[in-house]
Amino acid sequence: MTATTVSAARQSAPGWFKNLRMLVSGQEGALTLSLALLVIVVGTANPRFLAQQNISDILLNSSYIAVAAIGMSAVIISGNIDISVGAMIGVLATISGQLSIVPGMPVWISWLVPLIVGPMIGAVTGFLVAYLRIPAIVVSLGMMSILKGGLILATGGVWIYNMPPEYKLAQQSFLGLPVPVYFMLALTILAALWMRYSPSGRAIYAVGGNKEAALLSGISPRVVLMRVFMFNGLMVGISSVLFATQFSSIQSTVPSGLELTIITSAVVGGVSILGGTGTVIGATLATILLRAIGNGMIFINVSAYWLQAVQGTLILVTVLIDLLRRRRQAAQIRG
Amino acid sequence: MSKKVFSAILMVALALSVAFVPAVAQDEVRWVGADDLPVSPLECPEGAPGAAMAEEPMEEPEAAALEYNGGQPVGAPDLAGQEIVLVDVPKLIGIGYFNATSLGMQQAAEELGNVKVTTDGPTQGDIVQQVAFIEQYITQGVNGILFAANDPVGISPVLRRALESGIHVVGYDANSEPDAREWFVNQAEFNGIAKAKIDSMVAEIGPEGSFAIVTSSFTAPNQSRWISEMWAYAQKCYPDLKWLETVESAEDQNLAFQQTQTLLNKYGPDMDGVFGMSSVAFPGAADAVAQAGLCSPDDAAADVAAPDEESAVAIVGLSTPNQMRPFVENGCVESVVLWNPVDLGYAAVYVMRAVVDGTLTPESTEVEAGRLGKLQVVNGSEILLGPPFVYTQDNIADFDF
Amino acid sequence: MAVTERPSQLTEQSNPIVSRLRAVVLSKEGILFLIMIAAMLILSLLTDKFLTTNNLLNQLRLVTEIGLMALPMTFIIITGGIDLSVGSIFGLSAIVMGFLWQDSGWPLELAIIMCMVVGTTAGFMNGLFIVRVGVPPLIMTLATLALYRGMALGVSEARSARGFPDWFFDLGQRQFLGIPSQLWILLIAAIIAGIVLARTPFGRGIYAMGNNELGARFSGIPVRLYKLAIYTFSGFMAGLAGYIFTSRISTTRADMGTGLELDVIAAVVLGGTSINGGSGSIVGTMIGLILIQLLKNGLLLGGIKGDATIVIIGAILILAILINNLVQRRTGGD
Amino acid sequence: MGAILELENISKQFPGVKALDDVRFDMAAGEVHALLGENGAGKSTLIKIISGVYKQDGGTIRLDGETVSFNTPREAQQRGIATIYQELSLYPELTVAENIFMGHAPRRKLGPIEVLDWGAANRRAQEILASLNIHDLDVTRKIGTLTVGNRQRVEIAKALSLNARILIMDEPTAALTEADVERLFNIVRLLRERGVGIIYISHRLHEVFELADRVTVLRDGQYVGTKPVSETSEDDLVSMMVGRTIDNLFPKLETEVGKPVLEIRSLWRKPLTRGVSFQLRAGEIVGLAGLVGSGRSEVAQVIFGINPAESGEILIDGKPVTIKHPGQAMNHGIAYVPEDRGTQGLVRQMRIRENVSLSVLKAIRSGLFINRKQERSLATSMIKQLNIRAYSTEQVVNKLSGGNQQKVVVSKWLASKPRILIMDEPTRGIDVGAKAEIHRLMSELAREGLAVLMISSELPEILGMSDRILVMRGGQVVAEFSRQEATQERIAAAMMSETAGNGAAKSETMMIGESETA
Repeated sequence: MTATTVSAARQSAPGWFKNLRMLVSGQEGALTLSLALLVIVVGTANPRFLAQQNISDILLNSSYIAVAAIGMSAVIISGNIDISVGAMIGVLATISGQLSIVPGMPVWISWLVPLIVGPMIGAVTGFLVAYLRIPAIVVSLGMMSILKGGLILATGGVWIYNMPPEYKLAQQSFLGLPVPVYFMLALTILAALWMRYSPSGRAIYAVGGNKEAALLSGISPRVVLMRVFMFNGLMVGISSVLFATQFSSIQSTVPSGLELTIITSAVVGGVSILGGTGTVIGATLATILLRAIGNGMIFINVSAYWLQAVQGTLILVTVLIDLLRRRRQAAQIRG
Repeated sequence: MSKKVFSAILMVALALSVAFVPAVAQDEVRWVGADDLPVSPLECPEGAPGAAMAEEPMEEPEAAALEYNGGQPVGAPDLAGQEIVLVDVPKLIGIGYFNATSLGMQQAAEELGNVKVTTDGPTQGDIVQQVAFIEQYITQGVNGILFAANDPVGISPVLRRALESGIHVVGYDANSEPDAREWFVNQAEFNGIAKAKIDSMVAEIGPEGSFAIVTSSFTAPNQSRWISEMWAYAQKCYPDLKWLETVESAEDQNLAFQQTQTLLNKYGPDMDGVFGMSSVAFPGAADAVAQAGLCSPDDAAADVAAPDEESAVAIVGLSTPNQMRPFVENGCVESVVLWNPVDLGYAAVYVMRAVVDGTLTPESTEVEAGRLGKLQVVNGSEILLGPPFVYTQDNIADFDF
Repeated sequence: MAVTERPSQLTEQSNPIVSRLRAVVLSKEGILFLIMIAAMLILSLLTDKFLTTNNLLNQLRLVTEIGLMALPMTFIIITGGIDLSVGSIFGLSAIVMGFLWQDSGWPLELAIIMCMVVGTTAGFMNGLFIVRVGVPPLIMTLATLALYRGMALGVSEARSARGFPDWFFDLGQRQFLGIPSQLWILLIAAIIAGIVLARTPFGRGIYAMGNNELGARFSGIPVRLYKLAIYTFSGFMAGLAGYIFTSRISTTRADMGTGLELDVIAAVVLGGTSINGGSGSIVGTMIGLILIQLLKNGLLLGGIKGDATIVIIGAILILAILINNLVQRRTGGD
Repeated sequence: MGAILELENISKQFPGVKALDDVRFDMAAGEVHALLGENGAGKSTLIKIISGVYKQDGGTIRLDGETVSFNTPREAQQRGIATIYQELSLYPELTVAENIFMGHAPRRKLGPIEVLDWGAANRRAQEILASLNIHDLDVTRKIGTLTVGNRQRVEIAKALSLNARILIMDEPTAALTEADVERLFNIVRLLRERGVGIIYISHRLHEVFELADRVTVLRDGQYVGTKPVSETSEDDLVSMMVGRTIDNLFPKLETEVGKPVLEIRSLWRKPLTRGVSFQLRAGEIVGLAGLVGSGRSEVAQVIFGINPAESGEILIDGKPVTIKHPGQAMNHGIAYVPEDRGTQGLVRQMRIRENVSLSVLKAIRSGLFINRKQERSLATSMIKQLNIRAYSTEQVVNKLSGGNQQKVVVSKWLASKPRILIMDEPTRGIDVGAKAEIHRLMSELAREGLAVLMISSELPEILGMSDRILVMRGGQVVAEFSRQEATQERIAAAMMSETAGNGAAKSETMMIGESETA
């Protein structure tokens, strides 16, 4: 079989080289290339696109979505989906903001609480999915309703303002880049390492890829699913803090369609909706790519009315390119 | 084979229909985000470049002369002086603006003592859901419905059904077709708001400045109406204003923030001002300008990084005081245009009471509205709240909604 | 986990009628029906305005569009696919209809036909990419969710179409034989879809594909053709729903039907169709659809406000599936 | 003697079924102990109890003389019991090394936290594979890109990485090519020398004789007996398994061979159908032999229209026809019983009735609808005709044994009343009794005038059933033998003739149970 020769060739190459090649040939490589292409095309048409401020803004505005997309990737890799994330971000941001305006409350508490409540909501979802075996799409559909309605019930939609200046984490900068960007980078790297190098992270792929096999090799899918949904809750919690601390006021309603943006990021990032494959690095790159598309289209004066259609087409094209790339790879394997 | 032919036909059909549609309406100039309804720009202020040209007498809408054109409920019980139960179905619940109108309604109900009013509606500004809500309340059997329409045409059938069931219907904030309700409390006419906004913008950036618009969505009726009127008014009075572009931001503060940042990056110093068209878009846009350090230098804003006058970006828009308070207080935003929504809700309940009591009839020319005094009937079946209100640093502390 | 919507003959020997009845009651649809009856009883205790013919018919009128789109969605989900773009197709076809008539001066009758043609084509495009290129349905329709909505916006330049002649509203706002006109369409469509799914070779093929697509293909079932058909059908129904909707609301705009796909999916999933494919029924979908709407209506009439209603409906969605799961496991499906 | 594993009085009850009743079993270190029995005899249940998936209702398990009780598979693994299931428990998207070490990868300290050390894992994976004389497997490759044989080696390496002392192999050769089978046997022998005890389950009796030291037979959940392999014979084992003697495993009937019904001419579809031509005549059974990967199933699937031909001709009754999809093939009277019954042959979640009628839905319509009465009577008659052991037409196929599932697949295609029947590995993984029944059926069908094309990896089956034998290699038909000409050696040589020139060494890999021939 050709397999033997391929493997022999691979074995002779040094490890770093192999890794490099895998990086370029993989989904991450394809996304990076698309991003580069976009930057070149838009940058040539309108050099202001390349201004440091604009690049920094694109990254800043990708951050909270990317962080949530990390959690979503884990959920999708485990073979599930969570469409309540948008509502969760709304709820957690409101909780965080409400706490910050309580007199005498230390600021760190209002940052921390969403990171605790998020996993708690995730645990409820996870319990329903893992132990009571209700499909995740149903649970999260229900959860979305509950959170959305509950939020309005609780707040009446009153905006929160007058947060103390030190609360506004996301408005800080460090070495010329906004703080959320560091969160995005750090969490992407940490999550990538966790999912690759820890038993608990690796188990997510196992459960998503072959549940029966996972069970037989001593992995408890239930525990893994609980963990995945709680991890997702944590990421959403962090995302909501970035979301809440960005502004002078907090809109205490659920931003509509946010869950679709997050799911799209994860899926375009190469996370297979069938579970078992994908990386968070891809998801983060996809988030940045999608944001850059949204931003770049304004720079090159795409007709405002057709903007959405152009974006939709670009998403479709990205997905198709990836699909063809995968198919070519599969064909190569078959020889 | 037949499958291929069939699919080919389908493709061609789709292409044809999509291609045919926008064929018209291209010749008539219309700013991005504006609707296609007729406009009636108000007169230019003194000293505006266009003021001289507008010498011939304007065709003022003959408001008072117009016949009453509202609808009437069928067989509504006579409840004059008795307790009535009202439901208020705003465009959506959970935003500051409609919280404020709702507050005003409660105040009026308390003053009157014989009105019970609850606010309920969809969580998104969606006509479909709003219609469903109204259907439910017709079935539940309230005495009166107060509404702010997500779509003037879309809401009309269900309101007509309410009238047929003997329920009184009064609109506020966003109108329906006239015959689908009895009265509409008009907070400020579109052309009035448009004038106030353009005038405020010109005051900051001058009659030859350039600006972009951040709207919530192109399909939001009020906002597209305003953009239309603003365009018409600016064409008439400030023809040298440079209109850059309109972007959408959904009802999402974060998106408004992002889109404004993109505009700032795209135009740099070539953009002098930004309109925030909704109570969500405005604070988002203001935040983007503030965080970019581009607030106009202001005497009161010692803590704000003040760039030179050249690169500063003015922000003008409609919003509620609470949402804009931080920006007005630090001087980043000089003025916020809005009527007082508390008063709007307040007036709507008084109008409804007057209709039920029989003191407001098609023949009336004015109506008594508690602390607001007498309000004028205009345009046949509308009641005018008054001119728009401008919040500034001096008075914003007095309002909490 | 077997294909539902039929009384099983497993225990036929004991007492045919009793065991048959038992099987019907304990089927997914049976349980759901019981939940619906229970909900209706409780709601009618809350308010006497709820359980009236007028109210119920009116409520059904409101969900006709969702119901129409839920029919093909049931087929699609049974095959293990999904169509997230229905809300956007709905918006696109309605707006094309409106503007062909209003701006391009087409006769309204022709514009109505084009409304369905556009919907069908949009669905066909979904199907074509899914079948020919092999794009997973979720990804394909996620992309066209944005694309079709964007096209609607571009075509209309965000303006709305309005001022239709009076006859146009016959379907959406009037009654026919004492029942809201559009309900007849839903009723007929549901019966046809139900029979097609349960009784025809096509329907059997849909179930077989959902359980084992390769196995179905090896059995000579034209898997690709069927898939293409259901996504096209989905587009057609979205177009039809767009027309009915415009007739009911009397105007349309590019953003109409945003988020509708989730309502459609909720009805299908609540109706017992497995999101993993392989099982489900039209009867279930219809019960799911009605259950959600009656809850919304009844709770509101009972004096519970909209935001609390959303919370309760979310909880009931989870609970209903949970109860059904438990019952099905107890009665030994597997 | 030093039994490392002893089971006594094991019983296990499932709802409605007594799966195991008072069964015992024991094994010594360094022993290969075969476990035999028809499907449904309780073998799977027994190994699942040993490996901790199920818990026995009664009886004791002793490991090294100490009574143990496992609550999870993991506990059994920790005590050195590893299992290789028939359906391999691997993750296609993960690499070889990751699969081997899933759940117990080497870790390393990274400051205060412990992380998985993939470097070490890759090295250790390579070492383990090397210890099994496997040197050509890249441990960083994804499992999904490997052949079945390589996947199985990964499974074995995984077991060894757990320091398994007892290795359970459930039908390990069912999906292997002959060469892979031989490599597997070598590995098993290697392990035996190292003192690993191996429980070996297979339906291929000759493997038992080649490999095992002792054999235990189960029947209907009951313990039948344990014998040293040297003291038993195939007939003996078969009668222990079935409880009666099977007089003829290959009941070939003499038939009148009629006119050619199917002829294919230089059929191409790359990569594995390269100019194939042959004829199939009414009443004859043609055996199609070849190694796995030689293109046998591929040709069948081209004929059946699953992957339509790129060029070439298909003639039915001498007339050229186009076959672009299975529906067209079926219209021409072709039926294809596929190789993999789980994924290709059946819709296992559906009922017998629904599976049987799946290929004839259009034929049993009344008007637009499926005629249920007709559908049910069709299923009933098939159950009777093929002797399918099921309590009702409404039974879900998943719950049937492998042999009965296979009969459902066959009955589905018989229902379509084919004139040309292609059977791809018709008896793979089913027990002796069912095997004989399927063979008899095949013979009877041929006598009724059907043309049968039988693809098989078991040479005894090919030799025992075929009127004519075609041999494929590299996507081409390379040899044809009549029933009289054919011998194991000649067929095997043709299958591998590329290498046949330079080595009798290879023919050793073809040790295929001669004694099974009737």
